[in-house]
Amino acid sequence: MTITLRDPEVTADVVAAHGITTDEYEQICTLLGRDPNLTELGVFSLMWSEHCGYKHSRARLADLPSSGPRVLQGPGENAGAIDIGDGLAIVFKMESHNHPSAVEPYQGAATGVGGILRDVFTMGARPIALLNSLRFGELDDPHVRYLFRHVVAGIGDYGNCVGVPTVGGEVVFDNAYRGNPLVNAMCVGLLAQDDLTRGFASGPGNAVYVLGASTGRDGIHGASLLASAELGDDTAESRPTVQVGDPFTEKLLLEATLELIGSGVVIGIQDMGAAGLTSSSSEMATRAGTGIELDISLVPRREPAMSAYEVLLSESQERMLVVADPHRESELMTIADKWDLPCTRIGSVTDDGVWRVFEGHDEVCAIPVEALTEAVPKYVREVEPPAYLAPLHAWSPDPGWLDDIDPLTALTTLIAAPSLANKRWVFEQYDHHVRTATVIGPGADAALLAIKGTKRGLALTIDGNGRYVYCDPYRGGALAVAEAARNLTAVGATPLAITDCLNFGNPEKDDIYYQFVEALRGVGDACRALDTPVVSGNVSFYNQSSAGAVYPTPTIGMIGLLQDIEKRVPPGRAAAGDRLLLVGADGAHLGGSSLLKEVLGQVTGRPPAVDFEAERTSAKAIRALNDAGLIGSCRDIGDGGLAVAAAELMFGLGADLGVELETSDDSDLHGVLFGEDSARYLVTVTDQDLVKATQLLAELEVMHRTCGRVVASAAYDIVGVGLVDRGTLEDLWRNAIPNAMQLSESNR
Amino acid sequence: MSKVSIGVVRFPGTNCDQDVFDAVADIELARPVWLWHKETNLQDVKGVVLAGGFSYGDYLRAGAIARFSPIMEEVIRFASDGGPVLGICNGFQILTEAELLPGALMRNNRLTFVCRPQRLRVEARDTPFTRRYAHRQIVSFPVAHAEGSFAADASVIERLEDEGRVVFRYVDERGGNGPDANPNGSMNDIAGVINKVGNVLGLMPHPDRAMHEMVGSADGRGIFEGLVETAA
Amino acid sequence: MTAQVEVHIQLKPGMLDPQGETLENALAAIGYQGVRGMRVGKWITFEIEADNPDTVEAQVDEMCSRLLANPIIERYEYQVTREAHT
Amino acid sequence: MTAQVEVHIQLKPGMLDPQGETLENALAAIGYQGVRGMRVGKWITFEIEADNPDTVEAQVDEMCSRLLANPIIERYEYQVTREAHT
Ligand SMILES: Nc1ncnc2c1ncn2[C@@H]1O[C@H](COP(=O)(O)OP(=O)(O)O)[C@@H](O)[C@H]1O
Ligand SMILES: [Mg+2]
Repeated sequence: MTITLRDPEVTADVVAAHGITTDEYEQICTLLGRDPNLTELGVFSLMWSEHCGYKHSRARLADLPSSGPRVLQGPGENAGAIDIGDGLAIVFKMESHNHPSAVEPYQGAATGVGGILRDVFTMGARPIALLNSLRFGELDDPHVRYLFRHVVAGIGDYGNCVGVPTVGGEVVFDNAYRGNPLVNAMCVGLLAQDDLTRGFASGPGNAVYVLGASTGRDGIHGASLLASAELGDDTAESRPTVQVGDPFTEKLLLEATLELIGSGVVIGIQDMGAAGLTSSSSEMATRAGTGIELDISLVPRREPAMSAYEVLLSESQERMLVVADPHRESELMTIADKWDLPCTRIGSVTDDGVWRVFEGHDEVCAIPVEALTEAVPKYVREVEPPAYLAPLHAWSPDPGWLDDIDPLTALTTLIAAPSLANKRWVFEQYDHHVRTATVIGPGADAALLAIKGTKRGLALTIDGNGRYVYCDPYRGGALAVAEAARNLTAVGATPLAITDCLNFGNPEKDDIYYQFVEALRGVGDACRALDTPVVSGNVSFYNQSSAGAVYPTPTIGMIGLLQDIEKRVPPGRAAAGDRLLLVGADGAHLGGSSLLKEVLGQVTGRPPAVDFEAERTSAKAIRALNDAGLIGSCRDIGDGGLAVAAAELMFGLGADLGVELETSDDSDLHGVLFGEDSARYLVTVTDQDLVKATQLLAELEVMHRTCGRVVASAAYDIVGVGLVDRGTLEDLWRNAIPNAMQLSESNR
Repeated sequence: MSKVSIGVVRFPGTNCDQDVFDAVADIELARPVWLWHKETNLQDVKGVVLAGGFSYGDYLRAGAIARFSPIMEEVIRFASDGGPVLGICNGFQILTEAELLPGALMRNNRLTFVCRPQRLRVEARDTPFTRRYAHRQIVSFPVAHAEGSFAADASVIERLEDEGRVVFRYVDERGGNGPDANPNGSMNDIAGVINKVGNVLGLMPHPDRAMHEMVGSADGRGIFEGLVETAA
Repeated sequence: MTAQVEVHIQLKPGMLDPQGETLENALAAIGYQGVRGMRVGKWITFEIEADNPDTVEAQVDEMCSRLLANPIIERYEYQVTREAHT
Repeated sequence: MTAQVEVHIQLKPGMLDPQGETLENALAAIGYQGVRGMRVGKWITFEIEADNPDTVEAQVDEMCSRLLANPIIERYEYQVTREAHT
């Protein structure tokens, strides 16, 4: 679809082409007291788009728990902030760049990282870590390989250049994402609480500046069309809007912003993300309860003959909007010059609550600020469970249905499935050491960073399981939070708070809306139960292609704290003779499992229910064992169940070691090995400590059993079932992705 | 006794500046001093480190643009007066572009960025930077770069080898020359070289990221200790 | 038949070229003022052995659009020079 | 006077070009056999405003040898096209 930018006439077709309904158009006219002109219409279309305005999600998001004693800043700002003691705060947020990455994977992913970095440093925090959550179709498709290769390169090149370590993430391959990959990036920053800065355009008379890159035609209509519409066959047409990232300028912008904030010159600052100048200026005025006046003829441009419409809606990257006292302009300019960044005064803060735009002497827009930000329509509806769920939930296999599945074959299949295999191919392309604080990098359950100048450690993870959410939205939402909490617990940390990225299909469809509402309810309940408020997040709808919607995929980014980093659970500390201890009950639950998907090719059944009480006690038990110095190594039990956790644990040990896994005799073999029941961990303890450990667990009333040992022969042995050579298993695990990626490359 | 000041150069896009600053500060007798690329005065430092990162975004070729910064004229003068200069990663790239070191650092043969722990063999310990190490000691410093493949004309490589100027060589986990040793396709597995006089060292791996066991290795201290000792 | 092929690839007009922009600024800083509109693209050269001279151009075009260039953000041009049999 | 400049940069013959090699293999894998000797170089274009037309070439040559190319590994060629006064 094309919009003729020169046509000043706002016809019904033009309105429709902007994705504005007739009702919405009427509301706009009421708010303005007149018809909008074309530029104003474009502004509304973006600000009222799902991506900027959250019209389908805002009402529901309000139900998420977002407060707590540690919350310094909840949702609504550029990022959330958490108190970690010692006068320090952690600022963090997650963003999606799904549609831009589908169109141009390298630049789409790179600019996604750029955007989330800016969200964090605009708060005055220095970014200290990046994580990412990725979903693609299966790797046998050359186009999927193309997307995967370039998304990973784009993420890596951007973060590497800016100098922020990428310390963790996840990648899942499933054909549900074939036509619409998910690319979610999370950034974590650190600052002294006193430096926390917000996006406020306060103080009428203060001046408004653009700092950073010049403005081109990049991403015009990026936010509304790319993020708020389904990907159809005509995506080729939206191609010229692709934004190109410039991580070098971002690095300068980062340093200049922190220096400006440190100098006290800045009154308010915000990066220009989706809908660029328009959203940043109107949001800043809304927060401060002011108005704003801009002269866009002053905005430095990269291209000739840009219209007001284009300048206002451009999504050129690496730009910030700064509000400062004009009397301190020379200080501002000195810092901008130091970092070789253009900084230009383009307007001022007013007191009339109007967002007013001039082009030279001509007024091109005059819209009440709140009409853009607060008056966005909010859609809520009640919907029934979709029909597809009932058969999944009724699934109950015949007894003996797995008799033909050899456990060792199932294990090797699981280990070699790209979703479960080693992700070194990915994270070796990410600098995960820069800033020299990475104590546990990618490859473990969670990453752990030293907070320099303190004894503390900050644990980070990102998790989600779209297949679970598809099979049971409520449980799936809750399980994502529980799994993230388990990841942090497994390195010895206590979970503090989350950010989320809610990736769903078209919310105007009832099935999708139901998935969204229920998944959110699951996330909310889990966050309440596990005491991890939601301090920031992002909603990404319309993730669908001609093949249908993606699995509903809320991804959870969680941070946790370790008071004394010396007390971390290091990956891979165990010796021959150490005992394997299963903390939690034996597994039994195979609904929605990896075994079903990767071995049997089925997506059915219900994922396990989350027992919040059990999650809390098992996590408490791990921390108690760790405080008592009893844990050698630890893995949480997730995808692929105990059998896969034991293999991963083994791969972390010295190359000459193996494991012996004892199943329990009375229950079903496949359930014990591959069941994905929640609230469970696999730990090693030394032989001498075994009694102490089991006593402690008994006191805490946590189910547990010894389930094997670490052995001096390099094999994976399921006692009474058979064994497989460790080298063979490890090669499968390590090489699954590299081997798949050796296949031919293409540019499509 | 007064501390030895060591300059840490910051170009636009340098991103291991703080890491190097901290590493120098970690050496008892040393005092790190920031040197901004626009400056034309080395503030009487006794040694200079060019830190890693992406000066000017690595645009065109890594190190190509930074080499023309005002501060580089002073660094070149300092080096020709015999002052110790250490270039790590992007710093190494800048030193080759400035022709203080021979050869060039080309794109990794695998064409992707590579970040991993890396073993190295200390091939020359008669340099100011490596005297803390044992002969042929195997050390572990992480690598993190996209353009680290050392290349030069065959005659140059031959001369470097003959003159014992290959200071670090990539080795595999077992300390050998197996197929996994070389992360980037460098000729002769070269990880670091020194100039003829012996006061300018460049290497791709990061000793600044190997200062504490907690982050995986403390093997990098020796280089900074050597630098400070020489500068004193 | 062997043909010599040269391909030129550049970001589409209007697309930000951070590399070109940074270089232009760097050149000005080291004394080369007056440089404008710098774009950094790729220049790919190769030989192609083709049975049928008539289809070489079409084949090269396809190679460009499928692999050598990224048509979403780049434009390309190519030249095919046929050589006498060697 | 404004001149249009085009610079072509390529690795020196004999220097390994892993990018060219990888592309060549990728092309073969998707069915374009018969491609040989692929080299991936740079193509830089810009305008230059010069007071003295006679020195433009020398200036461009200097820019190439000092910054745009690295003579240790690369060779370059350039073309300067003068434009009529605008
Ligand atoms: N996209 C990615 N970016 C960085 N690290 C990743 C990525 N994907 C996976 N990893 C790392 O690989 C390890 C294994 O990931 P995953 O299989 O999701 O672990 P788990 O099941 O324990 O959550 C983790 O340490 C994770 O951080
Ligand atoms: Mg996971």
